[in-house]
Amino acid sequence: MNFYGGTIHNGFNDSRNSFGGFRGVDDYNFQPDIDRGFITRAHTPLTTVTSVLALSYEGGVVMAADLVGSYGSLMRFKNCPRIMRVNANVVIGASGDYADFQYLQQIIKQKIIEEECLDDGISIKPRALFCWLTRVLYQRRSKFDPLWNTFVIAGLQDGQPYISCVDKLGTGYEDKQVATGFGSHLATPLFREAVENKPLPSKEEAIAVVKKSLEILFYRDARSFDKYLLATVDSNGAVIEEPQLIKPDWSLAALTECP
Amino acid sequence: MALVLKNSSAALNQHSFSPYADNGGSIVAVAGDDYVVIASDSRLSTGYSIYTRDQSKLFKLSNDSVLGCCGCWCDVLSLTKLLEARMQMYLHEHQKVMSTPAISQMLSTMLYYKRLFPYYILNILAGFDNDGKGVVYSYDPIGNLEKSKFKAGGSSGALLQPVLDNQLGLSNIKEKPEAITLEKALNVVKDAFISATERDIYTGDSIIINIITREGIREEKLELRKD
Amino acid sequence: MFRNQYDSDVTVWSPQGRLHQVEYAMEAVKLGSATIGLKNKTHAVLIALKRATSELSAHQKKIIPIDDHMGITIAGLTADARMLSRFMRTECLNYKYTHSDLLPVGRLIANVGNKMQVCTQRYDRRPYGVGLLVAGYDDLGPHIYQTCPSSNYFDCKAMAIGARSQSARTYLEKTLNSFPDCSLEELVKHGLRALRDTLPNEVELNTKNVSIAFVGKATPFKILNEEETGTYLTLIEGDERRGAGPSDEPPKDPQPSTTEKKDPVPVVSMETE
Amino acid sequence: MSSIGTGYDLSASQFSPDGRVFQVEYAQKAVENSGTVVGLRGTDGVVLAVEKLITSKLYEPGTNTRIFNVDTHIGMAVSGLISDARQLVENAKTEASNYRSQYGNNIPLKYLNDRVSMYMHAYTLYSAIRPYGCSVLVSSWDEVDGPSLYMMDPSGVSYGYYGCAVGKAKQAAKTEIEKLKLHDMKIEDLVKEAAKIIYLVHDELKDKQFELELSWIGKNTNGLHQRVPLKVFQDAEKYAKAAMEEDSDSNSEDM
Amino acid sequence: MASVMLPVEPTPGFSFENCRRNEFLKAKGYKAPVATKTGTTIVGCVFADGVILGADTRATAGSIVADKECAKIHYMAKNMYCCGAGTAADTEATTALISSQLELHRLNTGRVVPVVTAATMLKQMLFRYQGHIGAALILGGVDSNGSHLYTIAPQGSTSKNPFTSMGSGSLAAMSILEKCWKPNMTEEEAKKVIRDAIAAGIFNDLGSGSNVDLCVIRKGSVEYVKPYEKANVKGTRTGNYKFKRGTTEVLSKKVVPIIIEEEIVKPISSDSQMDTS
Amino acid sequence: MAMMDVQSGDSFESFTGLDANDWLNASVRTGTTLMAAEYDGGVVIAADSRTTMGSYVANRVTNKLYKITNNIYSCRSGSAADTQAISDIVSYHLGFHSIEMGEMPLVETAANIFREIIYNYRESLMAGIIVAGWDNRKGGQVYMVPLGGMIMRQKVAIGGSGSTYIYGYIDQEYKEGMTKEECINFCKRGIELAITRDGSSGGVARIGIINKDSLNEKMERRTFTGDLHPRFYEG
Repeated sequence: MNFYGGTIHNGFNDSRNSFGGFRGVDDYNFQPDIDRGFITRAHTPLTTVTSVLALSYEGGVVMAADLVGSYGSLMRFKNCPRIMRVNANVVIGASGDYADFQYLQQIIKQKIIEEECLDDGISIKPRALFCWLTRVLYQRRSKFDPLWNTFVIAGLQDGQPYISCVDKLGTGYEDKQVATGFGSHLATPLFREAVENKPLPSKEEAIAVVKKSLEILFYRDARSFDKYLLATVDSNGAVIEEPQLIKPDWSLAALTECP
Repeated sequence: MALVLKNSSAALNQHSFSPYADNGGSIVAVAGDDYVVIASDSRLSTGYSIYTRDQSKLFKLSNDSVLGCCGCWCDVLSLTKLLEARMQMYLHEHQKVMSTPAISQMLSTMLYYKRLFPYYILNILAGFDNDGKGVVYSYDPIGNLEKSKFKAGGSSGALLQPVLDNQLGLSNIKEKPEAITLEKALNVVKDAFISATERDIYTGDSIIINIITREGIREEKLELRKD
Repeated sequence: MFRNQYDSDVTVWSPQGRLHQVEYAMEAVKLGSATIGLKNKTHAVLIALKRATSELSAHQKKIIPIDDHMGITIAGLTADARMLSRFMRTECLNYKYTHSDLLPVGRLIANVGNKMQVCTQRYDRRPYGVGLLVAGYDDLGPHIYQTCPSSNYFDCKAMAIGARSQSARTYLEKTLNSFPDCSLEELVKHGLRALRDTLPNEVELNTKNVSIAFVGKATPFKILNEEETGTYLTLIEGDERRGAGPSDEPPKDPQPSTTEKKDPVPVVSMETE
Repeated sequence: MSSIGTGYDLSASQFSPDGRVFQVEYAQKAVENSGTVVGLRGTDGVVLAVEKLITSKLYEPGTNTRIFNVDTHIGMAVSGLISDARQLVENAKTEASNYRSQYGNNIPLKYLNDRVSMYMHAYTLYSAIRPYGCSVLVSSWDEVDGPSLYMMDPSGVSYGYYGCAVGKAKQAAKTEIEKLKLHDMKIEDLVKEAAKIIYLVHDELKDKQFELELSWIGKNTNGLHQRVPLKVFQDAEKYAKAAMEEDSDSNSEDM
Repeated sequence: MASVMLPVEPTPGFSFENCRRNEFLKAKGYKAPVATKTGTTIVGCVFADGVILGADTRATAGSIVADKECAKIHYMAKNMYCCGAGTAADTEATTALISSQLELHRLNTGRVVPVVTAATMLKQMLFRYQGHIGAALILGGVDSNGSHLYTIAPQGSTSKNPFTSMGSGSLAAMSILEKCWKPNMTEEEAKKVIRDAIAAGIFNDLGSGSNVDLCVIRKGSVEYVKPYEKANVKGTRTGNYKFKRGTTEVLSKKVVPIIIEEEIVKPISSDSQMDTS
Repeated sequence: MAMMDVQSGDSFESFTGLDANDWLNASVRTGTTLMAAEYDGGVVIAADSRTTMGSYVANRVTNKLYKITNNIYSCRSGSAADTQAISDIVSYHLGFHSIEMGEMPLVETAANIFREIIYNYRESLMAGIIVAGWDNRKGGQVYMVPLGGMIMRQKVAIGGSGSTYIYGYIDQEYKEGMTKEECINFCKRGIELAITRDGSSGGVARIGIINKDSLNEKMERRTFTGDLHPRFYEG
């Protein structure tokens, strides 16, 4: 069911668009309904970025992602920020194809500028951005031309910590913690230990768990890097800190017998 | 009704893109004369990992109709959103909420609309039929509708259904009680899920049960094994 | 005196810089029966006078629900209103589908305004001959919006449009400052009194010809049934009626008349400010 | 207005014998019926001020605002038919958005001005559509080119300005503007002067109530177009009212 | 007289007679059956006075739990145990085979078998079959020159580390090991780390589940605790599912007598006994 | 070695390395950066310490400098199983051979046994090995035995997937007749540079020094742990 009339680019950042098969609306400003000329075929990811981590804490959320863009096994680009500050209470992180992330980042930026221009005191909430993103990704998936990313949305929804995750098919879910890519294997056990059937950790505890997970990912994920971005969203707004370094412990090397 | 899906993680490896994924989960619905019960497990998984332990697969469509969906979760989200929109349009058009039979027919056509690019979903709709009796409608992914008194489906559908057939369908049992009480239905649903959790790795964490009566919808939760 | 030449097409400016076709379209709003919108801190209320074309026919539907958080009353060509309400319903559904959130009222009104404006600038379309009062509730609180055939729209504290609505507006202007702290019941009573002021002498408010609806923080948009309407009507039984203006003298549209030295004060002026 | 009623002024696609397109002039007349809008460009920014006439006490204070943000770095103040103007704002927003998606940076004001004025001009060529009944001021500021202010009117013609005024008391406002040495005035002073002009030219008798709207963009807002903060707004209003008293006692100049 | 009924005694080791047929079928496009990959979480870590191995107890066939209480820690020798992940049959057979060879080796050398010997024998066997034997092993033991922990991958590569994990739950376990492991831990501390690592696998990996098995190997003593912790308990079911006699209706009855047709008696003479010396 | 290191045979999978589940059915690879360089009096060998299964690091403190005899070591890259098996076999042969000859094993001999095995089984093996050592006949020697099974003596040899990134570095920095310390720093810096660019290499830089003293004592080793790695350009 082709939900958005017109090309994806100007299709969905224009809420006046027609709805599914119900052409109930006459578009009052002419909208070129050009489909993109070239055939849309699933492209394979090239420059890829690895896990995104997000964990809730008392009164807010923390998100972390390293800064490397891998070109296969080559750590080609070492300054690929992939946590984006959407507004005062939403940040969004991405793993997967970095080009697709940049493409969508532009569109989200434009969506936010339009809101700021309206200056009506309403800015998008995390759950709305999450729902919008599931629709965008599902539509691209249905055209067999997916945005090859997994996005993590973190922020405050009506004052409560909010974390959700969408993959390239549009499979979306909300939870108290999320870790994508290798993080889903290596970080999730530590995250679940921190939040499952117990009250939310404090901000310091949550950041400690995230930093320990980043360290373990640095040891065990061959596409990870020891410089990362950390973002927090709580009562003093959405803050993306300056890049920080992981402090690894290689004492293990001496313990391995080398004949 | 086993979801025939090629092993998506293998497909991903060769980086050919597959639009489908199997996110696991199971649904059971039991209808009595004046009640209908529908339950789903709350585990959303992909491959060997658990996305979340706390995802209800029940969607409250109206005060007397609840839809249970599992399978390819991105399709589930899209179908249920579309369904909710269509129901609101019906309300605006006809000034009344859709009855369960009406929803069941609309859902069937919506599924068949995508016959050539199906929603990979196991749908079970629970509600009340036109003469006020509990009813369960179950579907295959392309909209083939079947009306029954009880139905199980999803990743452990094959494990659950025989228990329902025996305990509720009373197959091969000589003296049959005249009706299944709500008590009995709830027990069978819970026990069936406990057994299914033992043997199906995609079922577990907890069950969410909606008990629908004329007074409205009551929700119960039961913890299951987390492994 | 030059009106006849310049009042046939909507694409024709008059020498005084006015669009007569649009001004005439504004007249259509007055043909509709009166309707009132007002709000306090937590709720927005719509009250409408329903007219029956004849004794035999049922009363027309004045209040149309748009979504859980919004509804409208109409004054003027009901068919035009149906088209606009359908557009508003679809927009709200679109937004709910893509954002699983309720469309902020102000944004929808802006879209409706822009959609209506196109018809005031093109030869092949005529303006929408209907005025809407939109009651809605969103993160910014309750709202009452008024839209006009000129495709201008206003964010109001309270408003009344339709036949003889000027007397209602006078009532509202007097009691305006007390509205924010009124209870919902108080608010509805104010609305009913304002509506009653618009009635010609021989007509009385009753459960048949009055329709009440409200929306608020935790209350989805709801149109009261006859019985509920009845209870509110009995509440204002006692108050004496403030005399309504001469029954058939159509009061000025809320927009100011632009005094034109040469031209006699036109019956209707286009709000151009 | 020699050819009123001669039938040559019924559509924008008609010339009158003396070579004028009256529909455009009538449209410009519509602009004069609405509240005064003033734009002042100084050394380090641009101020837009609007005399927004209040026609009924029933309206919320913010209703019918006449100052819009076209993009983060471009402001637009409109006079004339506000519903026409909103259409132009929408068009300008789309232009700015498309520019950024293609070229990746902010649309330069002079380019936006060209695009929108051409768009307005297109409506003055055909009989099936009518010219826009509004004049529009656009303001911007950036590191390299500094402040810029343009005004477009229904004919689609547009010029850059240091100071300009449109609407009801256009002429009175212009005489006030010419008194100012705009070349070396800072944005903080411009705000006060703009408020003063609006208060000065406002005609107490005809349009009883009005609401002043002020916006600015400049070095101090680092290139972001914003409503003037409350404190600055109140100071400007105090300054304007004070200037009004002096003016009324001295009573030297006529209105 | 070998009647056609008697099975021919199969030659020891793998039978390769079907290889040519399999290749032929594969050429025809017939897809060979895939040995179902079973999930598992196995871990091992060295501590002050020995090695501790841990494993979960779930064996899966596809998405169905085949065995809820299976033992994945195999006896190799008195001073050595080996956890197996991958195809259950392969781990079972491989560890049993090498265990028997280690016993022969112990008898031949008369000394405690070094752990590295077992590792070498395992790796050379797996290398020979180029990974077709799907056994991923963690070998832990204590011998005369200390405690050792080896990881052996199906292709035959080995690595020797102070802690390690294998199986589909290995990443979940590894995150706990990387977080909590310290050199020279006491036995109690090490047991807790192993228990937490296996639990991480059990709860986060769908391929692993049920209980935590644990095996502590010290110099000269072994403590194999099965189960060390029942991490999961089956939900108690409220209904009772015993059917009283007569629940199933007997629809019809038919009795068929057994007819004896012929009886043959064959005496066994006593003189044909085995030659004894 | 011109061709892209084919060690990432399942190139597509590790090429994108995106899919977090690829480790489930990946074989164990030593992604690896190897270096060996002659200096005045012996040879220095160096390697990183990362073994991967797909893009999962199976072992972050691997020892890739594999002892063949006291004075000869092999640096392994490619399939972990293949290189371990081959090195064990060569070690067995050389042990046997040196007893027969009654003298210390020659580096050249070891290199040729490697070549023999890798060349004859080239279809079913994936091993890129650098053989380095010291003997009293030719002193410090480095032999390169890449995948195809060719053999080449070199003054400085690099191998593994990380080597592609340090060709420029060694071409510029290698000087003949370096002192022991100079050669150690040369190799250490090479490994560190490769680690920061190659995802399949990481962990610590393990260094080995083989010279005439290695005959009777254990080979001198140094380990440069990750946290001391300098930070290079990270644009």
